[in-house]
Order: sequence, then C-alpha cells, then structure tokens
Amino acid sequence: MINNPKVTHEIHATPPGDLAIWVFIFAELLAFGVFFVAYAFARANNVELFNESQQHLNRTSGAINTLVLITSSYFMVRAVAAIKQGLSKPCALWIASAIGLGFVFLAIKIAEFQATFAAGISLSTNTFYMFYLSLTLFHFMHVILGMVILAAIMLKALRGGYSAENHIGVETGASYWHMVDLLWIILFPLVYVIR
Amino acid sequence: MSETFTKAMARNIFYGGAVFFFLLFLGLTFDTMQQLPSRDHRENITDSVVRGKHIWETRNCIGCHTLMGEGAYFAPELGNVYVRRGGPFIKAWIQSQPTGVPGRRQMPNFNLNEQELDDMVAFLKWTSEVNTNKWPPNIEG
Amino acid sequence: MQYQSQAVAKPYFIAAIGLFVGQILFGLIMGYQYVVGDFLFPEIPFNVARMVHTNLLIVWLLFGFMGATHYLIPEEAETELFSPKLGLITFWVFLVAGALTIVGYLMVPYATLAAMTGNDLLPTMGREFLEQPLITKVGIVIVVLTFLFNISMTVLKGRKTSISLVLLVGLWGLAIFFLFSFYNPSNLVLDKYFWWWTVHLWVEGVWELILGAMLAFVLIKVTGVDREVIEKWLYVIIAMTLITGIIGTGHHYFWIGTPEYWQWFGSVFSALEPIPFFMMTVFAFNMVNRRRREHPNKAATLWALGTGVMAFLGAGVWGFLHTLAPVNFFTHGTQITAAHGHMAFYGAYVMVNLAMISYAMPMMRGRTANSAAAQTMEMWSFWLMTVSIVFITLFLTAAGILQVWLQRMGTTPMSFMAAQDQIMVFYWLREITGFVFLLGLVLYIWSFFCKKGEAQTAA
Amino acid sequence: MDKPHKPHFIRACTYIWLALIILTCITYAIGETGWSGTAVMLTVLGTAVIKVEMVASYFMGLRRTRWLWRGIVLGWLILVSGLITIAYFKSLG
Repeated sequence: MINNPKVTHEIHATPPGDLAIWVFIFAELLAFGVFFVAYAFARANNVELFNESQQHLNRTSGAINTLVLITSSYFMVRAVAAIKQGLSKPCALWIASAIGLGFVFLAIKIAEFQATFAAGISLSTNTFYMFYLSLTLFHFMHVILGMVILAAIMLKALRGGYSAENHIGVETGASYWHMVDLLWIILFPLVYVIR
Repeated sequence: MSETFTKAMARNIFYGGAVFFFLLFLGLTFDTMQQLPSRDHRENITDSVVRGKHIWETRNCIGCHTLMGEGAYFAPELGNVYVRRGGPFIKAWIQSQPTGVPGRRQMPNFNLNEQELDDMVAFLKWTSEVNTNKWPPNIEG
Repeated sequence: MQYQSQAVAKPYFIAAIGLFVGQILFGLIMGYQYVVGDFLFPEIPFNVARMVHTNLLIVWLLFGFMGATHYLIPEEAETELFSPKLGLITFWVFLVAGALTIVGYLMVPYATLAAMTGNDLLPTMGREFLEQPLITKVGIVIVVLTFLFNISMTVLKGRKTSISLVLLVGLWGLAIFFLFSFYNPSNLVLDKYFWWWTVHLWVEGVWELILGAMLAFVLIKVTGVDREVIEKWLYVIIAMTLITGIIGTGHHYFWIGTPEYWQWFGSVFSALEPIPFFMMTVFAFNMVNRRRREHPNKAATLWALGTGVMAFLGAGVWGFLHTLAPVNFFTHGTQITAAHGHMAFYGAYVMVNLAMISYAMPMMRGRTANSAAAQTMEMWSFWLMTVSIVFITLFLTAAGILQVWLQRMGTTPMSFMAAQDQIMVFYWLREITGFVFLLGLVLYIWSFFCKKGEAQTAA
Repeated sequence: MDKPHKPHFIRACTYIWLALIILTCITYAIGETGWSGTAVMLTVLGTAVIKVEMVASYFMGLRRTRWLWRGIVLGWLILVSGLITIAYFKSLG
C-alpha cells in the first residue's frame, strides 16, 4: 500500500539519535545553563564593568558566527533528510558542508580570540572577560568535539554504513550539532547584545 | 530501555567526555601556571623559605594544623599566623611547647635551633603573602 | 567460585578488614584527643595518630580494591589469573611495606623517620595523606605496577568485558595519578596544585570508576539482570563522573593562590558532581527491583543498595553543602570538611568494599551465602555502622556550623581554640558514636564466624 | 518498494532556517544600535528563546517525539531565560 504523500504525523517514543547522547546533551545544557545564569547574576553585581567591557567585543563576528552555525545546523537537517531516503552520498555531502561551516566558525572565533589576547585580555583581566572567555572557549571546544563526531559519521556514510532503515548514528551526530548551535543562539545575545 | 540506547554510544561518550574535559583541565592549568608567578610572589622564595618548608614537612605540622585551610582541624590555621601573631611570637611559641596544661591539646617540642626557627618563620611569612583571594575571612583564620 | 585463582583475593580481604579495625581504633584515639587534649601525649601525639588513621584508611581501601580485582577479573575474563603466585607476592610485599610504615610512624619521631628513609634525597613526606616515607612510596609504585601487570595480562588473555575494562582504566588511572605524589616543589602553591591531582583525581575521578565497576559486578551477580543493561548504565554513570569530576578539581583551587576564575569553574562543575552518584542510586535500586533471581546473599544486596544511597548522601549532598565558593569561603578548613570526609569515604568506598567482601567471602568458602543467622548479624552491623556514620557526620556538621558562626563570621570572631571549646559537646557525642561504629564493625567480623544455622549453597 | 518519499520536514525546516537568519539579523541590529533597557533586553531574550524553541522542535525533531523530551528542553529554556530576566531586573535595582 503506498502510503499517502502527506505522511501521518507519528510520534516517536524517544528523540532522534541514540538516547545516550541525549543524556550527554542534557548534562551539557545543565552545565551551560548554570554558567549562563552565573553570568547574568555576576553581571547584576557589576553592571558598569560588564557594559563597558562589552563594548570592546566584536559583535559583528559574533553575529556572523550565529548565522554560520544556524546554517550549518540546517545542513545537518538536510543530511538526516537525505539518509532517511537512503541517499548515502548526498548525506555525506551535507555533513561535509556542515563541517565546512564549522571550520568557518572556528576561523572567525580564532581571529576574535587573537584580537582579544593581543589586547592583553586574559581570563584574569576582569569578571566580564573571565565569563566571556570561559563561555566562548568552552563552546569553542564543543564545536571542535562536534566536528570530530560529524567527521566520523561522514566517513561511515561515505562507506555506505547508513541506510534508510538504519541511520541512528547520523541522527545522534545531528542532535549533538544542533545542541552546539542552540547554546550559541543563547550565548550570542546574552554576552554580546544584552546591556 | 530498548535498542535506542546502545552501550557503544555510552562508551564513546565516556571516552570522548573524559578526554574532552581533561584537555579543558590542562588548558586551565596552563593558564593558571601563567598567572601564578604574579600571585604567589615566587621571587620571594629564599633559601630560608625552602628550608622552612622542609622543616614544616619533616615535623608533620599538617597533621594538626591547616595551611591555607587544608590539613588537620585539630590546631589553628597557620596560613596567616605571621600576620596574626608576628615572627617573634611564633618562635617563642614553638620553643615554649608543650604547655603541659592538663586536658588541653598539646604540641610537641621539636627542639628547633635558632636557624630552623627563622626558616620556619620565613616560610610562614611567604605563605601569608600569597594572594589567596582574600581568604581566610578574618585574622583568626 | 568458578576459578581457583580467585582465592588469591581472600588474604587481601582479610588484611583489608584487619587494617580497617586498626583505622577505627586510631580514629577513636583521635576522637578522644579532641576532647581530652593530652590523652596519650607525648607517646602518640595527635599528628601521628592522624597519619596512622588516614594512611590505614587509604591502604585498607587499596587492599579491598586489589582483593576485589583479584576476585572479579578471573570471573569476568573467564580465565585463571595470569600468575596467582605473583598476586600473593604482591600481597605480602604490600602488607609488609604498609606495616613497617605504620610502625615507623609510631616508634620513631617523624623527623627521624624522614632522615632515615632518604627524604633529603627527594623530599615527598609531610603532606596530608602522602606522609609515607620515600621508600614506602617507591614500594607502593612497585606493588601497584606488578599488580596491574598481573591483572592486565589476565584480561588480555581472557574475555574483555566492559566491567573489566572500566576497572582497568580506573586502576591504571590510580597508578598514574599516584606519581604526582613524588612532585613536591618548594613553591607551596604549586605543591598544593598538583597534590590535588593525586588526591582529588583519585577520590572524585578514577576511584569512582573502580567503585562503578565493583558495584556493577556485584549487581550482575546478585540480581541476575543481563550484563548489557548494567554495562550501559555503568558507562553513562562514569561518563558523568569524569565530565563533572575532572574540572570539579577546581573546588580545591578557590583559596590556595590560584586565579579567581577557578571559583566559577570549580563551583559550577563540582555542583554537578552529585549527579553520577544520584544515577548510581537509581541504577542500583532499578537493577534490584528488576532482578531475575532471588540471590540468597541478602546482606550483599543490602550493602550494594546502601553504597548507592550513602555515596549520594555523603559525597553528593554533603559535598554540595560546601562546594560553592561563596559558602566555601566560610566553611573551608572547618569541621564541615571533616563531616563530608567521613560520610563520603564511608558511603562511597568503604561500603562498596564491604559489599564485595560480603558477596565474595562466602563464595570463597564454598557456599553461595552465609546462614540466615549470620546474614542477620551482618545486616545489624550494616545498620549500626551506617547509622553511626550518619550521626558522626551530623555532629561534625553541627560543630562546623557553630565553628563558622563563632570563628569566621561577625565583627568579633573568636580565636580558634576558644571556638573549639564552645563545640566540645559535639566532639563528645562524636566519640561515643565512634564506639557504636566499632561495635558494628566487630559484629561484621563476627558474622563471618557465626556457626548458627546452615550455610546456603543454592546454585 | 518505491523510493521512500521526500521527508515532509524538509520544507518546514527550510522556512525555520530563514526565520532564524532573520531573527539573528534583528538581534544583531538591536545590538548595533546600542540601546539598552528592559524592553530591549526582553525583546532580545525573547527572540533567543523563540529561536532556541524552533531549533529544538524542528531541527532537533522534538516535535515528532513524546511531549516529555520537548518539555525537558522547554523547561530548561524557560528556567534559564527566567533567571536571566530576574538577574537583569536585579541589576536595574
């Protein structure tokens, strides 16, 4: 029976990808969440310092990075869509482009860090920079870890390791990558914009 | 939970998470090592301070006292004792032990000579000058 | 007992319990010295008693871990030990080295012991928990390396299960981080920084891996739940342990001269450290509820469940109590730390060792479980010891809160000794509870010799 | 079996992607103006909350799962943004 084009909206019992990654995702959300709240309350204690130091941030590069990550995240959605149709090669291609944008994010971020460190700013300069550098460096490492995961999945996809029926690995990598994007979506306005 | 939660993925997260956070820990350690010289004034570590630390260790002072809050909780904190009491008091106190007052906590007499006493004071002086983020809360330590 | 070489574990367990009794005796001496300052002075000054108490604790836990490893690795790897003889040699070398060290602490003034044992060559003595002379430290390294060689070869030639792999990672981690005890720079801040790499990354890092592996093994045997499920949970729990515990070292870097950002990293990550212990409790109860067999050894099941709960209470809850920097600013170096220390060590590491011993000992004596009478006695000892530790922790917490109030807060703080005099009542209560603990321990030992009722040898 | 049909969520996610791009540009624009104050902060934070909810529901596919999973992420989001708002009001006071 050919199922109708508008497929019924069936509800899965568990989120896409391996449940173990979701335990890790929730732990990371908790850790970042506590850091975001800590930033907010630390800001409440010295507003002038935070507002003044925030001026020196490169908001443009932060915004571009947000766009980069969102697009990269979208690419992963397309990668999952591709593999659901059993198209291994296109799926690998989408993942490769997602990793490509990941490199773009890293490049922009490294440039931003270089400028910051060149200006003699370090973790101990003041509370704002401590939070700014901690949060962005912590997120930066998560982007790298995410790209390692995506690379592993891409290689397996290239070897035809996934199929329409069995592609839980791709969904796992996609879920983690979306989390990395999701965290940056909060981090950008909180650190770069709100004053 | 059914097949949606595989052991292989959990194992990967264990190894990945451990390596990831150990690298982050090494990064923070590297930065700390850069910042420390300006915070602990290591330029003030004279031979006397080194000998003082050696005496502090070989008499197992940490077995009763705390130093910067770490050690045994039987006797007072000595991280800021130099500020609290001053060098001469420390030397006199060490020499006058044990008090022998019945029922009170006793400190053995380590029979330190004049040189060793000066070294101990130098070590405690250096320790009191380390930037410990304003700890302890007050002079009592 | 499926493999003959598992019997090598027996002397380890016996030595472990023997040293445990010694630890408690010295604990009682120190407890009394807190209230009657000059008790046994100058024969056994407080710092010597403390050294013996803490070193016996660590050494008996290590004996327990090594005994547990010698017991479970052959069964996990489904092959005989690589060399049972080597296992016994390691045991005797470790026991003699440990005994000599303790005798050295007691018989000779510490400074003389240092001079005698080449401390001038490479000074590593005089630091909390690492007071052992240089030759003992070198001896420990040799013992642990031969032990690891013996165990690793066994696993290599046998079946590799997740439990044995996790246990090996934990044991190799233990050996590697012990090497930091040889690094003792003259800069106190650097000394403390890397001292925590041995102490913290042991008890809140690799030891939790060993704890997880041992608990998983006992639960598989006692509940019969299939290995796949238990090993999945094990990996998730120890993943969370290292994710939170490694950076969690930061909660020791608040006040020792390290930069201020550690107050944020240390607080945030160590605040998450109770999560793996909570998961371990849920895991233990979940497995026991979904058990597929009624194992006759009820006592071991009780110990396994108790480990989860008490580890979460002692290490998790009591740890969180004083891990946030603003709180730790006041409670650092007070009796609150001691309270956490007692319940955390007992809940996490003492209980998992006792669970392993109470599971393995009957097996090694040819029966699946002790008689009902013996098990009842053992359960009595469980409740006596656990409840008394809870009370000791409560008394020390109360003492700590009062100490903080008197000595650390307000505009007219009391001196240390004046504050100590005000909290003497809690030290008396703690000392009395200590004797109840000793009673529980004696009951535990006696339960292995209880002749009443016949041992159960159900399959 | 004929080629499995194109997943239905592609088109939805494409629209979501565009929406996210636009919302980011808005946030950036607000940032560039340098305005501050409660209204601006609530707008920016609100935008971020909407964006995160979109990513979680559509990109992460939580819309197609039991309410529990979506609830966890949404609950976390509300808690964090709520605390940030409280901290912001505290900073004004």
